[in-house]
Amino acid sequence: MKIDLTTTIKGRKFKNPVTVASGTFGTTDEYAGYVAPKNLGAIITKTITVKPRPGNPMPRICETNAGMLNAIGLQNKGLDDFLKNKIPYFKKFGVPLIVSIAGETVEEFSALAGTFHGLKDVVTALEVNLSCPNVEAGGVNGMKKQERILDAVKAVRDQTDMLVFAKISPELGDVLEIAGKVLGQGMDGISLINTLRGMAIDLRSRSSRLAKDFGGLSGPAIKPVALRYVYQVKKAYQVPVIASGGISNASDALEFLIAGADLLAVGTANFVEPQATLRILDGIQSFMKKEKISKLDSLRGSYRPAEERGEGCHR
Amino acid sequence: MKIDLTTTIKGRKFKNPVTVASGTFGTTDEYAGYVAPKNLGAIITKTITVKPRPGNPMPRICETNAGMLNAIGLQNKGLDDFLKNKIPYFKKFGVPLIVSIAGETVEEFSALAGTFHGLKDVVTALEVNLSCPNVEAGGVNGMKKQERILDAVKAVRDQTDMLVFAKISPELGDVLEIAGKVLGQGMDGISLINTLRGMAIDLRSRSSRLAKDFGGLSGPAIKPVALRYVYQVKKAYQVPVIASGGISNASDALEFLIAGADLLAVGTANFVEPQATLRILDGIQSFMKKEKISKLDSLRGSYRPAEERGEGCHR
Amino acid sequence: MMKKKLFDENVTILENKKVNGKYYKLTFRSEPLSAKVCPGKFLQIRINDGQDPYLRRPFSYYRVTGTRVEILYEVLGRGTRSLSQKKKGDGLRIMGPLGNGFTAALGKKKRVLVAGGVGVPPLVYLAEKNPTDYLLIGTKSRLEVLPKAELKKVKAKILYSTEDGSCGSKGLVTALLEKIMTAEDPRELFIQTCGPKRMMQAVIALARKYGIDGEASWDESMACGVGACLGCMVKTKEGLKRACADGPVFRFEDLDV
Amino acid sequence: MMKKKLFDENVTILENKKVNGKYYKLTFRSEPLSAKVCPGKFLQIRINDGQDPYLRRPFSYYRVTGTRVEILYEVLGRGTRSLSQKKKGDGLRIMGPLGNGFTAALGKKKRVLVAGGVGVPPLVYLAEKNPTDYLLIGTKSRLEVLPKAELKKVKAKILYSTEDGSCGSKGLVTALLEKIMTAEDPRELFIQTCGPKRMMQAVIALARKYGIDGEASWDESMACGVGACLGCMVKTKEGLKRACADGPVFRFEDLDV
Ligand SMILES: Cc1cc2nc3c(=O)[nH]c(=O)nc-3n(C[C@H](O)[C@H](O)[C@H](O)COP(=O)(O)OP(=O)(O)OC[C@H]3O[C@@H](n4cnc5c(N)ncnc54)[C@H](O)[C@@H]3O)c2cc1C
Ligand SMILES: Cc1cc2nc3c(=O)[nH]c(=O)nc-3n(C[C@H](O)[C@H](O)[C@H](O)COP(=O)(O)OP(=O)(O)OC[C@H]3O[C@@H](n4cnc5c(N)ncnc54)[C@H](O)[C@@H]3O)c2cc1C
Ligand SMILES: Cc1cc2nc3c(=O)[nH]c(=O)nc-3n(C[C@H](O)[C@H](O)[C@H](O)COP(=O)(O)O)c2cc1C
Ligand SMILES: Cc1cc2nc3c(=O)[nH]c(=O)nc-3n(C[C@H](O)[C@H](O)[C@H](O)COP(=O)(O)O)c2cc1C
Ligand code: FES
Ligand code: FES
Repeated sequence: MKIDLTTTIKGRKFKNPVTVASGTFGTTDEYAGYVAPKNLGAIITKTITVKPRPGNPMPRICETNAGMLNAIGLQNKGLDDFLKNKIPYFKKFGVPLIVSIAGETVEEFSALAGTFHGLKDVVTALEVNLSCPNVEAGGVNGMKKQERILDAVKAVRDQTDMLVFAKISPELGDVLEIAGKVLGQGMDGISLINTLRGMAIDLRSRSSRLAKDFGGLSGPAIKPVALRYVYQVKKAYQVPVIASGGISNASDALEFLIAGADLLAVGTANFVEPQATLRILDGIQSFMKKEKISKLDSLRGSYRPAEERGEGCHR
Repeated sequence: MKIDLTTTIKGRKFKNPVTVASGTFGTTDEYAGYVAPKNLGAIITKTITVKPRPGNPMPRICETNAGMLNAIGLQNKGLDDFLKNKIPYFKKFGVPLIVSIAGETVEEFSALAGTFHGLKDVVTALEVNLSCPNVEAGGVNGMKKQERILDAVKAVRDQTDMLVFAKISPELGDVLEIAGKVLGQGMDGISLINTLRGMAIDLRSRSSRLAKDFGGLSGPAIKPVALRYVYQVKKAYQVPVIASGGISNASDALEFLIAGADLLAVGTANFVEPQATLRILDGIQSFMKKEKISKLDSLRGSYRPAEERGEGCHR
Repeated sequence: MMKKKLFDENVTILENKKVNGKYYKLTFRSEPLSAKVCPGKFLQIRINDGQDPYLRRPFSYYRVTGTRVEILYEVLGRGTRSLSQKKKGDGLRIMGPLGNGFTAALGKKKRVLVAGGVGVPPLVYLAEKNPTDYLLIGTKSRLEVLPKAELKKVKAKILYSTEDGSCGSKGLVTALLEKIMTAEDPRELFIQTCGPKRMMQAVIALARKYGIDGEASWDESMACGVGACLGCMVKTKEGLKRACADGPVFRFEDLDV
Repeated sequence: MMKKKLFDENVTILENKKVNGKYYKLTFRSEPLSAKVCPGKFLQIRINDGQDPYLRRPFSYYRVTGTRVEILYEVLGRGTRSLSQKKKGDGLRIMGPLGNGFTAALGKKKRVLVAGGVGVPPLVYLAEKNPTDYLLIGTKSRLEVLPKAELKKVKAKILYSTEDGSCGSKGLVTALLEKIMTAEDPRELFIQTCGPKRMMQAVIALARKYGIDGEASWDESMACGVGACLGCMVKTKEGLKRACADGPVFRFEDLDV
């Protein structure tokens, strides 16, 4: 049986739905010894900012129950370095490249979008990281935060007709409301759920186990929350969705597909299993064979709401 | 060395800070074979509603990564049964009793608060469960939801001068904002974080593993998120806080204490280790001995913010 | 009502071995967990310290000899897979004895046991301990049939049905059951059943048709196992009851399933 | 730059035994994980399938003989506790060889190794493989001192310092080091160190004072181990570098710690 994993998003074809979440697959060839990039459906880059960012002090990571906290602080070498050193590298692959961008100001969002618009031959889509420190800076109230988010996505949309995903997290506010608003500003799709803000305390020092008080919680622990938001957003708006949040194995990936995810972004799991993406791909195919499903599109979004299923015995 | 675990909340004394989270310790004597209630600092009851509630259809629970989803649906036999059959049972213990209440209408919140006001000899405090299905019913927008919450807590406050905690969860909206508002309505303290809404899909049936599409995520998985909110609320408002969310062992409990929690409500962990509360108590005491801390109050809230700690080597 | 004493014990595995294509048998010794036990009661096993899996898993008593306790289990998921990898000498933490077992004394009635899947262990135990006329076991194929040695203490007539016909009669176990119901005087029979829900529903339907009384061990996924979480509810004529604390064994006439 | 081939192998534990009050030694065989190895390189071990612990844990190569690989580890938390419970025959999944090791050839310089805590294993390995003049080991007490058998291939002069004076000189290992620095011609020494950060900082400070060059294996907690997560950064004069991919071994002169 031939299995067709092709995933089409607004006319762009992806050979399969498995990609890597921003910031979890290195900046160039860190995983090249484990995964040939051409096997992936797409690659999402670490978030790029206009200026280089040194990131946060150490420690930046710590393990928690079935997950980890990170406070990397968007460390990256900035746009110029990316254009000079990374773009030529990615160009070679022939894999759809999704560039994650974040600005500290509306002008920076504009500049980033404008720049990548000029690189449409290499860059398939943009993912606008709206959870960057400035956008959700402390002390900003809910309304202000939303305004900034909308200004940012508008600035991006004004610069380019590329495929653009807004990456939002529950930390920004009501996910469904924000998703609706950014879609209203012309975003093509939503990327969910980034990380949840969490904390871990070292008992001896009575202080954070990170150099910041809080970090972003990722990994299997957040999977049920991510799955729920992916399903809710997909159901409410029927737009393309990039899912991330604890996708670690094929069965996780299949849950997100059934909930409607278009692309499956594997994040923290890469650290644990460098070949997680490939195993997930294999596992999706085995499942489809077993269930005699030849096209991924017949599986995607096949979730049956509980109320339609009726009561009774589920085993 | 004598260890003093006494925890005082607005003049009421609790012999120690360890209690059980609403809905996780049965309705009367389910754990009596494992834990003598008199050893606990307090007991928080399963949420009581005016009318009996049958709860949701089955399946109601499923395991997820380092946690579980539940959709029990506030099953309880209602106020009359509680007064008749449970109150006499709890009366015997001489352990502070915190009754969790939820109404479907403002009138019900009033009625519940009024009734327990008359039972001040048995009931030490109320916990107002604001995450009950009606208060956060679907289709209600953010503003409306907040209005309902505030109406509910106001109704309770109008009926009684007892110690009252509002139990809020991140699902209700911005936790800090809501906490501020319910405190503004005269709540004495905040109980955090209840569960996070999550989802789990059965691959074979392409449907929820529960009889509802979503369930509440509890257990170790949510601990980092709970800890962060407890710390934030405590820092912002310096009010009494009941913490719940993944407290499974002494080290978890100590993290919450350091973050400032007044009472530590052990939830899902009871199911896994019926004597979890007792072990946590033991562990807190051992830690205090080791660290030569004789009074719990010198540990509580001793968190050192990352920026005050300065950079450098933390090992 | 005096609260029964419940235990939560650290035990050491004496043996954990594969008994056929599907089942493993786990053996340990424990004084408290072997006292006041009867078929249908169960244990809650903490398979690993830590959180993977996090919740305990319920397993029926399969056999108790002195202080020696045996559990028979099928590898179905994360928990049972991990359990199957345990070795002699490894530790487990186990709560028990939990729940209410099957009725032992049936007076003059003939005991007919109908078992399927993970419902086999408690019924084999029941058949070993009490005079039993029939033990019907339904499986997918002969792979899941228990080795003779495991059944040597059972005096009952043992009948198999397999879905693929590779052992005993081909088809569902309820076909076997109906034959017995028609061959014997229904008023003299008492059925006790444990297995997949669909099987038990079919058994109960047949029993109602022939006016036969009986009991089913209605196993639901559990969290606490002691009646605290309200996660394991069973529909009965008196409303929802907790499988773990009010059951798992219920009279057919009480069930509304 | 050609990307090095990295491996992620399923290995079977040959031995996992306690060697003293603090350390365990784990042995396995692997062709790919034993090739192109040098002291200072490390492995990322997936201790359990599943999620407890979830992230891998980094461990230095302690000894490689043919395809036989040894790891020496201290039980500090969740991961190492679980590792210590593994038995012969159990499986592990291991990534490696990772990182950049210590400089082997020092020309005419005398090699002085300063080890503490979990920094002991790579330096013992280094001393076994290369001419070494001094191996200084600082521990809390004699409990943590390695048994003689583990050090029999080390030709260097081994000096101990313990905080409680129960073995070797009492105090910190840097006191020993300073004695050597004053006894020998500093320009002829080359220091290689691995251990607690405070110890390495003190070693580097002393080296600067005496104008001695050297290398430190700057071990940070790691997630990916391959340079992808930016979780293990080390301050260097050229900015932040990744311990796992750019180190863990750095020249003293490059470090800004
Ligand atoms: C009172 C009681 C007694 C039991 N006695 C036994 C016994 O003696 N031997 C035995 O092998 N099993 C028994 N079970 C079932 C056993 O508890 C489950 O098979 C086990 O919990 C599965 O855990 P897991 O982590 O391996 O699978 P999970 O990952 O939790 O689930 C894997 C698969 O197993 C199925 N499953 C889960 N729970 C049950 C269940 N209760 N019944 C049937 N299928 C289930 C799930 O639907 C899923 O498809 C009993 C259950 C109960 C409630
Ligand atoms: C490159 C590298 C090589 C290493 N080589 C070895 C080795 O050969 N043998 C060995 O025993 N250990 C070695 N370590 C340290 C080892 O990785 C940690 O001890 C281990 O990860 C702790 O895991 P855990 O789950 O047991 O403890 P956790 O629960 O993760 O932590 C428990 C305690 O251990 C401390 N700890 C965690 N990581 C480190 C670390 N990197 N250094 C010191 N303390 C730490 C924590 O601060 C905490 O107090 C190495 C670390 C690195 C980065
Ligand atoms: C170490 C680390 C770095 C991350 N960096 C970024 C980033 O630069 N930009 C971004 O949008 N998300 C970033 N994320 C979030 C991930 O892309 C992903 O959305 C999130 O981790 C949830 O997926 P997971 O649970 O599979 O890891 C990072 C996550 C981790 C763990
Ligand atoms: C089975 C179950 C039932 C619960 N019932 C209630 C309830 O009736 N009222 C309530 O306020 N919280 C209820 N909760 C939430 C807990 O009180 C607690 O806040 C939450 O589970 C987080 O803590 P934990 O992670 O320790 O379980 C319930 C949780 C579980 C798991
Ligand atoms: S399993 Fe908790 S009530 Fe039955
Ligand atoms: S551990 Fe991920 S970059 Fe070093």
